[in-house]
Amino acid sequence: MASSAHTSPNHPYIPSTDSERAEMLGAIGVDSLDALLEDIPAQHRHPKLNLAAGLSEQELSTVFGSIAAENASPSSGYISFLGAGSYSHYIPSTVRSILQRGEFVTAYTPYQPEAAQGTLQVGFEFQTIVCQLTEMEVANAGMYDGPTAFAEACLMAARVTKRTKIGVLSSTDKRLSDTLLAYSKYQGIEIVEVAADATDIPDDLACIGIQSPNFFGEIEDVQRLTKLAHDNGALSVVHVNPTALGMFKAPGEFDVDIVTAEGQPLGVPMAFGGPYVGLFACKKAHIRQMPGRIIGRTTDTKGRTGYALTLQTREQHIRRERATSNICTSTQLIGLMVTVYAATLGKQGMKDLASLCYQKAHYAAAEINKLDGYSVKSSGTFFHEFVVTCPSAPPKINEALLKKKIIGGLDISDRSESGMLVCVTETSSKADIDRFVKALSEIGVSA
Amino acid sequence: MASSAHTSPNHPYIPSTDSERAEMLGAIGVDSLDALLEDIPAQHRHPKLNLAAGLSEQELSTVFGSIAAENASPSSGYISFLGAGSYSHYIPSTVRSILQRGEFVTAYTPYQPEAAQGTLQVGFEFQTIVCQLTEMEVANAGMYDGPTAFAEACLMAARVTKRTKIGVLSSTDKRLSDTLLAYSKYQGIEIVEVAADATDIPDDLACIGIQSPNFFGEIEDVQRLTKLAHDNGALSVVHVNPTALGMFKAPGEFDVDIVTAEGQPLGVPMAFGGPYVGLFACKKAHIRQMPGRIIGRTTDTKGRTGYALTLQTREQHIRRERATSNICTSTQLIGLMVTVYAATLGKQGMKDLASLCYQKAHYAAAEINKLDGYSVKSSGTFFHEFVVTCPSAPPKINEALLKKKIIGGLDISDRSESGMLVCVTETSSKADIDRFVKALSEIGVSA
Amino acid sequence: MTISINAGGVDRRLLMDRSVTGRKAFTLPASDVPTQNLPDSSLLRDDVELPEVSQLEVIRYFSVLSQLNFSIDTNFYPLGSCTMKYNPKINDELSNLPGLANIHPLQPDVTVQGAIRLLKNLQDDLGEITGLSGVSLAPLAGAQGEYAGLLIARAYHDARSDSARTVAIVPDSAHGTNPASAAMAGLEVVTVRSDDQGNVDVENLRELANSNTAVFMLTIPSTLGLFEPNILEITKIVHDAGGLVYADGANLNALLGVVKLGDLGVDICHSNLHKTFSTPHGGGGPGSGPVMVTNELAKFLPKPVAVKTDVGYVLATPEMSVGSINGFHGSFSIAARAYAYIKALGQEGLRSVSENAIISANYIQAKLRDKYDLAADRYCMHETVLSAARQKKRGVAGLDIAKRLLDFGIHAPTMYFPMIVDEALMVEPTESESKETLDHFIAVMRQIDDEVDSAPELLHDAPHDLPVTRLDEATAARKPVLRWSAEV
Amino acid sequence: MTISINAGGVDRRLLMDRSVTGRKAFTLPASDVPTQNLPDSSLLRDDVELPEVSQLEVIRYFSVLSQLNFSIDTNFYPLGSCTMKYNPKINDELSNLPGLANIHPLQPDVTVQGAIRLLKNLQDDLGEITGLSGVSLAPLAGAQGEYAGLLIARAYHDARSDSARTVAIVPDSAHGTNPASAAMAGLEVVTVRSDDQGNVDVENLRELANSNTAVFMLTIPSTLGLFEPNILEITKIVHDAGGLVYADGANLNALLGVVKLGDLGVDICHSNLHKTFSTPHGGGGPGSGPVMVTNELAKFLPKPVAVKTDVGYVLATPEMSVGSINGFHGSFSIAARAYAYIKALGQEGLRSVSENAIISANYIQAKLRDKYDLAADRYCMHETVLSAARQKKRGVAGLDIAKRLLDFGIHAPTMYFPMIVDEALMVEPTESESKETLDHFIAVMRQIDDEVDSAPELLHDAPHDLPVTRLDEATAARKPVLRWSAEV
Ligand SMILES: Cc1ncc(COP(=O)(O)O)c(C=O)c1O
Ligand SMILES: Cc1ncc(COP(=O)(O)O)c(C=O)c1O
Repeated sequence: MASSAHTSPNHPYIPSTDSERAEMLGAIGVDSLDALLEDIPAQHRHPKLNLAAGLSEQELSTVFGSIAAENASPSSGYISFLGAGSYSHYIPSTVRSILQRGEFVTAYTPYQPEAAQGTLQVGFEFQTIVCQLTEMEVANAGMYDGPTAFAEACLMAARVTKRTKIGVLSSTDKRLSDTLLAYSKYQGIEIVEVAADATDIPDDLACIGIQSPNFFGEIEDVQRLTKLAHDNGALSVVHVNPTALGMFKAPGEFDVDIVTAEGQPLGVPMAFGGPYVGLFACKKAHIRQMPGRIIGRTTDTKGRTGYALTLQTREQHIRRERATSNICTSTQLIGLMVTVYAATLGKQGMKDLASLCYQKAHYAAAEINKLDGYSVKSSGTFFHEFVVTCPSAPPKINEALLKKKIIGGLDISDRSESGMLVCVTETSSKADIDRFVKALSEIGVSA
Repeated sequence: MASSAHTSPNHPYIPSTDSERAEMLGAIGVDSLDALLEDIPAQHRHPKLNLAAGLSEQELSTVFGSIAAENASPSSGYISFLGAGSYSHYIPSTVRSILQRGEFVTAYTPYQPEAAQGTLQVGFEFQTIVCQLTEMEVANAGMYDGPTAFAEACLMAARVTKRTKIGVLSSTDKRLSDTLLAYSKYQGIEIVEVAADATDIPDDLACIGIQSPNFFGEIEDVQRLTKLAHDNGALSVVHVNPTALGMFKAPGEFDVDIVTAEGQPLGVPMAFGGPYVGLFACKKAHIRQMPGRIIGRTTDTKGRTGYALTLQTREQHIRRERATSNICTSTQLIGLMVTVYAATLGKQGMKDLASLCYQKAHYAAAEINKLDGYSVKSSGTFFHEFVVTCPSAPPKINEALLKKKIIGGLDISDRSESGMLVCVTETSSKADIDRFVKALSEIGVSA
Repeated sequence: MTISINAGGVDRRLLMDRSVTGRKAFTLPASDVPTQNLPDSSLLRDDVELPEVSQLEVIRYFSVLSQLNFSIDTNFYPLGSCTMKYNPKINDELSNLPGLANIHPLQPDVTVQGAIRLLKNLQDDLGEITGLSGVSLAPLAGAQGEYAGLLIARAYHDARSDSARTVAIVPDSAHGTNPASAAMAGLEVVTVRSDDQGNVDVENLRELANSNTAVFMLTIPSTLGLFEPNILEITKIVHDAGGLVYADGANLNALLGVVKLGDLGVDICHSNLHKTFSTPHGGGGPGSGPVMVTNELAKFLPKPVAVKTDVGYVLATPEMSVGSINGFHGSFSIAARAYAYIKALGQEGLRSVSENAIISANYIQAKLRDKYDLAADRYCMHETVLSAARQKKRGVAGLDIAKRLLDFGIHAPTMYFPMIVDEALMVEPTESESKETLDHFIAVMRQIDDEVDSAPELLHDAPHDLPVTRLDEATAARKPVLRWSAEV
Repeated sequence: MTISINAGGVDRRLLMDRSVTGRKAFTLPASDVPTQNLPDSSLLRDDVELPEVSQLEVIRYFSVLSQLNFSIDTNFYPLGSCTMKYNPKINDELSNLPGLANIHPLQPDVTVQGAIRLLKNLQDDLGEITGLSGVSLAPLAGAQGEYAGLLIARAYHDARSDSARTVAIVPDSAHGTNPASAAMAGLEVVTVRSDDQGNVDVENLRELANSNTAVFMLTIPSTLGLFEPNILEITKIVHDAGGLVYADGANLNALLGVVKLGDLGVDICHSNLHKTFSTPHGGGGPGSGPVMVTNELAKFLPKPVAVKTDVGYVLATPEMSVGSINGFHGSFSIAARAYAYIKALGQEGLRSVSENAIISANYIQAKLRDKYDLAADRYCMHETVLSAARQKKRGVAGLDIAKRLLDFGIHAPTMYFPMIVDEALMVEPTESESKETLDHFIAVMRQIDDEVDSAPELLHDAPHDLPVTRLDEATAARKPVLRWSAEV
């Protein structure tokens, strides 16, 4: 029960030594730590913590080495064809290099702009890049991830239109609609499904939420659906894949009101699902209903350009229960990765990348489509993901693939019969694709 | 033959575009690059370069991935007991973290001290740390590596004593004496061997060069040998292992004149042999005969403390053919690694590290000594390296070990019959050692 | 502290201002597959307007920008409520191991046993530390942890058909995310007063707690850096009224091994891994805000929860889960860092963290109390809330003091929060700063107090030597410029 | 360009000044083996006096120090003869792959096939680029490459029993390492004059070359940034006298795909991987200075040389090798970076490097020649040597101009070298800087020339805003303080 403050061995993360602690306690005017803890019910003070003893850094590295070794990844010889919201892309060295700069990594949210111009200017660049990719007027400095960005966009549409019914296209990833559900559950919002080929929607919708490329990898007719929404007084909320924007028309061209995206494909490791960053852009008219942090350009008392958080009156720390969102800590550092990524690839790189993904995925689809028993189910144009209808249950096929060190596509038989959602990016070589196709053909109906 | 300056596709490392190049050529007043190359014999201009086409970063990563995969290392499951001048030690994260700072990595030699106080202050810290480890009065900012430091130390002894015969202890690593040979070959220097138990040396020696722990891992009687040298008007040059200095008496305690060491054990990856850094310290009296860069403390015009290269009149860029060494580019960045390493381990860490190496090596030696056919050949005190006399030819044993993913000790049968030089550091767990011992016992005479 | 190495100021032009047609920083590999047909050209885009710069320009631009920041790695950063402690470098490294960074969130469980095991172990450790054994690592930040916790509270009441409970009682000292999260959860926010000691006004609470009470949200220690002495009574009042007690654990850095929230009657809490557990703040995220609940509430946790079964580790969805609050499984690589932190410190080390954090904060408080008012005149926990009320009377605002600190290479404390304290300056030194650094801060704060009288203009115009002086935030908000454009 | 974020200056105290007994930044694992007997205590040391600081202090101390440097990553750095070009980040990464960083130099060849293959491929590429196919990567820097090359020259003459050749002829414009290396190789240094065009005075050379001539050391392009127009005549003169031609290839950045040294009659050369081949300078090393020789001389190369055999790649010792010039196999991880650089650029890219380097240097020269004298009034190669003679007459030295540049965030050119040029300022922009950066430099240099008349004190007192003003180097050398001590 006794305090260990005076006797604990020094730890590399804790500089104070026994004698310094004693000196400080003396200055405080107490002779033990416990004197400072009197507000804490005595019977609950200093509970036993059933945790292991601390490890040295070398031991810690060994522990993590084993953990990492229990996972199958490219470095352990696996190839993978999973997508569905998280994508394998080559990350340029510039991204990792800049990400190592402690001045970015270990700073807080830029509440003191004079001491955070680095973070702020990068955030402004991020907003610019999001606008450029989407061709939208304004963007915020990032959301938690793609699905929360989509959910908040739909809620924002409800605020803007003052309507409480949200339409979501039926071809949308369940991860988007599920998050929307969890985000809207107690806000009196009703969510309705809208068919992709709908020509008619209820006239009380706040928005149509559209994913394009959709969950199945296909490009939706955003232009038509946006017009349909607008004709019915609803907004159009479009969730895009930013890599596809290197090739396909941007939502901004179609008068879309709010655009969201998962930023992960832009230079962020898959990392078992996070952290990622949600991209969020909208029309300038709706700016004051935007959730999230926003960085603005201004001048200092000497007339020099500088950047600062702005429109903070939307935010929780000022507006509290009437804020546009509860977001506080967001995803600034992931935004940095996206920014460095986009700056590195640049105009030509984003174009080349999208083209490469498209070419490889279409090659893979064509080869798989030739196989007995397999067919590619595609009604329109897909980008780098497509649905394969398999000759037997996708989980069985995946199990067989795994034995060959291949992580197959996602089992989506709940949404498409015997369906497997396959993704191919620039990180798959032709040899990888051929290996996958060969394995599929060997497995075939036998799985 | 035509210049490709105007048509080459842009490369990420080269910013100028075709139109910028044209503009610059215009400003220069020529209409093609070739006009600038007229001094070059025309028949030899623009030769064919038989090299492959450039690779994208992603392709380059793949190429290097294959190269790295062809090497056996701990990450491919191998354990190793090699030492003999390059040592496996755990490198703290602080070292790698600081080493990523571009301001250190991409700066030049600090010729403009006002713009290089970072590099310079680190160098001053490095000199301090070398002095502290060795207990010597002064140190330079680093040499190419341990062997060149040793060679230059012996040559310095010749300059100081104005003698031309250099004695080297017979227990010294051939890598030291070979380098000394290559360094002294045309300088009228004669190298003679001195027995470790010599009680008498020629009276015209410039120095006795001593390695301690010696090539066989044992501590030499530096005190006695130094006295012997001094009694004969020679200097004592001692090459140490800096890790051992966490435990064993420092050469400074024995009135040694010049101390050198391979700095690699202090936080520098083995990296197949380099780059490393040579540590070099000596008595203050000999300071103006020291080779290499030296950093000194001084003040600026406002009285503030600052650091600058000093005693440059010893150096090639001033003294030219009369310089104390030809060193120009040295090993500043490796010196940074050593400095961060020593600062991280600190007083207690260096002590604990030496003790851990000692304990593990002695455990391994004791276990091996128990095996049939193997014996540890040790006359005195060893630190973390020792000689095992094997029951069959060490290369045969090593070949058998390799099949078990064990890289055995160094074959030194040329210097010790059936001898294998084994090194054990803190990076070997007891399990690794036991695996090694078990493998040796299984191999035994059968190899 | 760092210093200028350039006159004439930094070149603040944006990437687009530096862009030159045809320049590039990267090349994609050529395609190695046969050429495929392109889709209808009406779908295709001409060009994406993005910067065209060289690779060196990318590196130099961002490297130079980074130097304009204060950060833990370069500055003392006593920002209250934010726990700006040392972010161990090894944790960044380990979380970037290829076997952790390059795994897809939808890989079959058998291929990610290490990853799920890590999550399970971290859940267990957080459960042990807080005394609340149901843990989900899904929330992506503290605010999302709050929201998840409130969803759980609502689901709990719903499951008991007690759905009329639509009120969240929140102290006036609460962080803004508390009421904002409550509103998202469809709860009406009712404020409970703090008393003059900074404690919850128990009588006021007693009046407010009733059959409408869904949850009482308490920050422990409070945003005043104080431990609530009536905590046991408070949790009883709420429970007696049928409500649940939610603890905002953003300040958990004070409590490791000192007290367990679960022992105090807390039902639900969140913790910020990016505060107490040392994961880097990144200039504003990413974070991770795990939610911890009692055993009874565990079935409502958001998905996924890592579970150990006979066939190995799996990611499971709790029986009555409140669902998916984001795309995948939370901030995995942040969780990995936090796990590394806990393993490195162990039980002894974690306790030492809190003890030292508490001593450091009280030391600063003791050494400054003659010059600055205290929000509450008692021992604090891991942070002390000063008030610049006295200085304000002498003509200098808390803001001026905060800005002046920047001139000394010290980041400003949290200003004007909690809102109930006049001219609040919330100082959290953390355990990872040395006594020497604290003494330096104390000396500077005392000097600044002198300057209030001797050189007030130094404070009014501060900061002086930073990349910018004070910014015109009003114009920024009135005429927002939020992106580069050719004209700006 | 970076800027101050702190008033009051940087805390320049050394680590030992920050040391507190008992503090630590690292813990070693506990021993897992049975306790062993310690040696005789007379051998043992009490304590090593080393800093005792926390881990955060280590990170903060060095991070802040780093910001005091100019570097390629943060500044334009036109330091002549040093080729301060972009150091690609990918090269650092690749050279740190565990399979390259964690291999022991004495591992059996079969376990390091990748590493030896890399060395062999790099040897081949360097041979192709220079037209000299015998390559050893052993030398650890340019100066060691020179020394190795001179050893080879001596070994060659010795092998022919022509040992009376003990003279190295060296131009007056040569870098200091040339005569210093020659002296180490026991050669007498005889200087050949440069003519008024900056070329080797051919007649003077003809007089000096004779049966004592071991080697003629020529820097190509010269340290004046000029290509020697009489190169074919020169190599013939030396060969006719029975000597060998050594080319200092530190300036190879001008010649990639432009001309091969071997084609010009060069017998031996070295190249600095840390210049032309983009490996980082590291604040003064590590470097790598491969030596390249004709086929005939290959048997004398220092060991080791990577060779491909039937049984795989091996490290071999050439037949008549001059021996071991250092501990192991040279700077392996620097070689790895250089190899990555060559692979990334390929034949087209490498040629483009030199072409662009040449254009950039000539552009600067053309834009400054009306304000600054030129060392030689002709087109330069990859660098231009200006002279501040005109400014000197107006009261301002080359040094002042160099220091003033620092105020603009531009690193100074190489000053007072080559020695034969009055007030030399040697400017090497490299191919990796944009035209925009060159234009900025040009504008600043022109402004400085204005300041010579309008504000000379700005130049005399420069730099103004760096961490220190000019340092008292005389006292530093007279009373050297080379290490921390309790008193200093
Ligand atoms: C007391 C308190 N609660 C909640 C939060 C919100 O946490 P987050 O920023 O991770 O959303 C914070 C963060 O500043 C806080 O200080
Ligand atoms: C022309 C010339 N030769 C030789 C050298 C020596 O190379 P290093 O510094 O790598 O020893 C240099 C380096 O500055 C140089 O510029």
